[in-house]
Amino acid sequence: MVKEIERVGIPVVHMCTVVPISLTIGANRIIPAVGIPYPLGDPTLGEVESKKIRRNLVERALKALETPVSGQTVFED
Amino acid sequence: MSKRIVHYINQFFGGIGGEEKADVRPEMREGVVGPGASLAQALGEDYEIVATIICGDNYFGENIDEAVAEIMEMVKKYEPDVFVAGPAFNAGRYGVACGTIAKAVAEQLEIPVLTGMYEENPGADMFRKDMLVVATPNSAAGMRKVVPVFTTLIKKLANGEEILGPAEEGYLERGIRVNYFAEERASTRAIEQLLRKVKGEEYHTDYPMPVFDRVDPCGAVTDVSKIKIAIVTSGGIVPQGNPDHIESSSATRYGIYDITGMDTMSPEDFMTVHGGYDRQFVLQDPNLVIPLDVLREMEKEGRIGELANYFVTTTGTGTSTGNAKAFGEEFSKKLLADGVDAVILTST
Amino acid sequence: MKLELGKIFIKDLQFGGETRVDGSTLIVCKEDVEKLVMEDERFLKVSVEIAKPGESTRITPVKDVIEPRVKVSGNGGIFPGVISKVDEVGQGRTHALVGANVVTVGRIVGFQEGVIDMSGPAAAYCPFSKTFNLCVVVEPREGLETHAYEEAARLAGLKVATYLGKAGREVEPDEVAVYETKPLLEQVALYPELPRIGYVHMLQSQGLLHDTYYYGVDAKKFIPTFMYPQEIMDGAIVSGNCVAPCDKVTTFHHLNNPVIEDLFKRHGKDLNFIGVILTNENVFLADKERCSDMTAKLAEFMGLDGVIITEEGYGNPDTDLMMNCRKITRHGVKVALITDEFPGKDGKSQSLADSVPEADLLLSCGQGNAMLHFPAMDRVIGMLDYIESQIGGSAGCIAEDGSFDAELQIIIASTIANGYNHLAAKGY
Amino acid sequence: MLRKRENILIITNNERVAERFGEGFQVELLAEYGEVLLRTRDALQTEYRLLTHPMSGSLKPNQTPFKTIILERVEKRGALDMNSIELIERAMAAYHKFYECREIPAWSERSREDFRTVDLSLMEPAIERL
Repeated sequence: MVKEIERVGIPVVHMCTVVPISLTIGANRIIPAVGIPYPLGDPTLGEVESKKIRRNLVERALKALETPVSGQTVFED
Repeated sequence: MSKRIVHYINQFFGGIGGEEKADVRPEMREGVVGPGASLAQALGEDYEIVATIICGDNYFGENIDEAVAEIMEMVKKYEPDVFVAGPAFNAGRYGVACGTIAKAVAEQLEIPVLTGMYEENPGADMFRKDMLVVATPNSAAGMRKVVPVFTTLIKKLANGEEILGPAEEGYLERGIRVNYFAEERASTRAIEQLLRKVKGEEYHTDYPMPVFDRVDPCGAVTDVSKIKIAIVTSGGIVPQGNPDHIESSSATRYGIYDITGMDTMSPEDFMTVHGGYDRQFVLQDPNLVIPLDVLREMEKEGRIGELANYFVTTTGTGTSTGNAKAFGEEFSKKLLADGVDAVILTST
Repeated sequence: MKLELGKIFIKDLQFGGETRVDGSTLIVCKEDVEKLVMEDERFLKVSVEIAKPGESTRITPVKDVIEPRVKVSGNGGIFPGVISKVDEVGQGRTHALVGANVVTVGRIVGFQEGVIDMSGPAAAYCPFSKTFNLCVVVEPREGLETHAYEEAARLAGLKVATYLGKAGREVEPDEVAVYETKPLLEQVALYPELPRIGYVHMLQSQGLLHDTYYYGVDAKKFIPTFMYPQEIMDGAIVSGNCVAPCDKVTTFHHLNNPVIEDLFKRHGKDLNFIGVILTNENVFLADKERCSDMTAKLAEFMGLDGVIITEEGYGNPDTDLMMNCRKITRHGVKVALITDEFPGKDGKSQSLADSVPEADLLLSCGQGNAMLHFPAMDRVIGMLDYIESQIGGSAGCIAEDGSFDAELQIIIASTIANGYNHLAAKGY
Repeated sequence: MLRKRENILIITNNERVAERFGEGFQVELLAEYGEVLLRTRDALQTEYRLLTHPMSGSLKPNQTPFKTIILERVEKRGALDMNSIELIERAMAAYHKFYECREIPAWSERSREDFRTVDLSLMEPAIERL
């Protein structure tokens, strides 16, 4: 799906846990997420902490959207 | 008695009209219409195109269930020996319609079916595993070239004869692994091919590994505080009750769901159907997949310009690349039309 | 290392008073064979039967197939470390009774052993449908532990094959093939202009019914090593496994490894066959990483330009196959893989349990999920009691007359993944 | 590599594996082959990695009723082992593919015991080295 969205000219940031899969499906801006059963947050740390993590991840995603890339790029912390 | 064929074509090939007529409902005409004429001529007198069904591509695409049901009734009446759809060449919606209706006919009426498409038609990847899809050039100018391919296959299907490989018959490989006895044993062939590889010559593998195409990255967004962002997910988040019956794996559908006025993804409203992970955490807090809570905050703070008032969702696990591609192509148009500037795609 | 392999072509098999080769007929003293097997007290009973090509005969459940060979001159004896004492083999002269085989038959565990049909549609898929088979049907004493019984059956076949092989010692072979491999530096210097090719031979090594032995050593206990190809022709490797019948590498297939044979056919002509790297297929992922690192290191160290890799079994070994492929490729050596396929009922699923992009040259040995009808046969050697539960069979698949429908998987060595057969699969 | 025993998790539906190693290790005994794969997948997605291949044994998933998989807890939480995740996904795909060919037959108790023996024999050398 990511390729089709980018083909019409809309940039995509892919937030995902399994980065190699993201690479094979052709995402160009990739944010590694926390874990498979909870990609954006960590409920085992409590709701407040979990949301903080999520906010931080989304912040990074927005920054990735603002960053020019020339090919597949994984934005580590 | 001659063998009976029912032919499916779209409004354009049916002579009704172009894009402006793409919403016409299915209609049936006795005998041959449009491209059927060249098929009928090549097939000769032992074969007869008894009826032609014409349907607008948009009507089909927007009313799949009704369209399939209506067309199925028409096909049934004629008890054909073979059902032929298209060829659709490079027309995407037409290709998907041909594949969808042919698949339904094959499954429900157990009649052999045949269609044709250009390899890059999105319908090709969606349906090549399910039926014979003749490989066609990318425009109707190539019709003459594919007529003999169609007629040979129609005859074989009508008579239950053996279908040979894709290279011999001219269809798109279905990905079915079929045994045969090779002239040389595998060890001999391996040495031959390895020596070619070592010398830098062209070599042939018996089993191609999946290949992935790439798309050049889009340019960066200059300022996220001025743009409209939409959320797309493959994490299987759906409204409680899963109204559109999105599958827990190998999805054939996607959904678009409204989030107007919501500040957070409430577990009372949303659930996940994704079959690829332990669902307990996301069932308690769907924001873990759709970060609506923080995006709303950011919207209010002015960190982002605007959040689209819906999210797009499907299940990623086991979903064929053909389906994923077709979903993407379809909803991307909506995103574009709604003025979405960037997408956050989340996966588990 | 230089081995002369004298091939005595056997075109008939008969019972008689004394075991000997008479022209192209192998005459076997049945009593001697029975006595030899019953020396092992773990057996309750043995019966010895002959199966010939074209007969309406079905052999099942089959454990192993072994070609009789004898060491005529040179160091050591056949099956070193197992039947003969541990000693390096591969030098001198060896005679083989080509066209005759020992087939061990009997229930080891209730599922893994396969079928050989001597005629009919299944015969086209099995190399042993075309050979003269001395079938040794064994039955264990009550309560014999599975590991012990597996070992007893394995040894019985090897012993009988060794005994038969001796009949060829004094016989003038119909054909003599000479195989020579020099020590690495000399071998490389011999054909400096030809591409240097090696063979990475993966041995099944996971546990009971999944083991292979090299000079008597359980393959899971060694680390990858270099082997002269001649060693294998004297029985340095014996099979102790019945993974799935179709991709079982029998001891016959080790003695007659097709990759080694075919590499020698072009040795000195358009390639320089340097030697064999032996490796294994273990359960532990860390072992897989370690052993594939080492095969890659050896391939580089030997200065190879290309290697052929073969595996045994489906699933877990596919991971070893792919790791070997990836790492060897990354060491700058070109790779060709040989394997069989299991694409599921409709033939449309992924054929392998693992894949890497480096695996861009793979030769197919056919797919094992294809269905085949097995007509009733006049005679059954062994028993049909287990057909439904044998791999490739299914509940209710067998009719009263003994005919059944099953996947190709049930036929011994039908899709063997070392490239021995002509069966292949292609995309439709 | 030094492994801590308390970090090892054995997921199995083979009673004999549980009997044999239940004392020294944490063992989860489940009923079905498919459950072993599913439980393993969930464990890998949180805090474990694979030590043994999920398709160990080369018996296809519709050919043996028993499966044992050994995992190890990763020290750093959330550090997913991608290799493990890929392997378990492939194993589950293969499981479904072969089940379509034929379901697992109703084996006699004698055959089931054989399968337990083979599964145990695959794991013994592995576990003894832990």
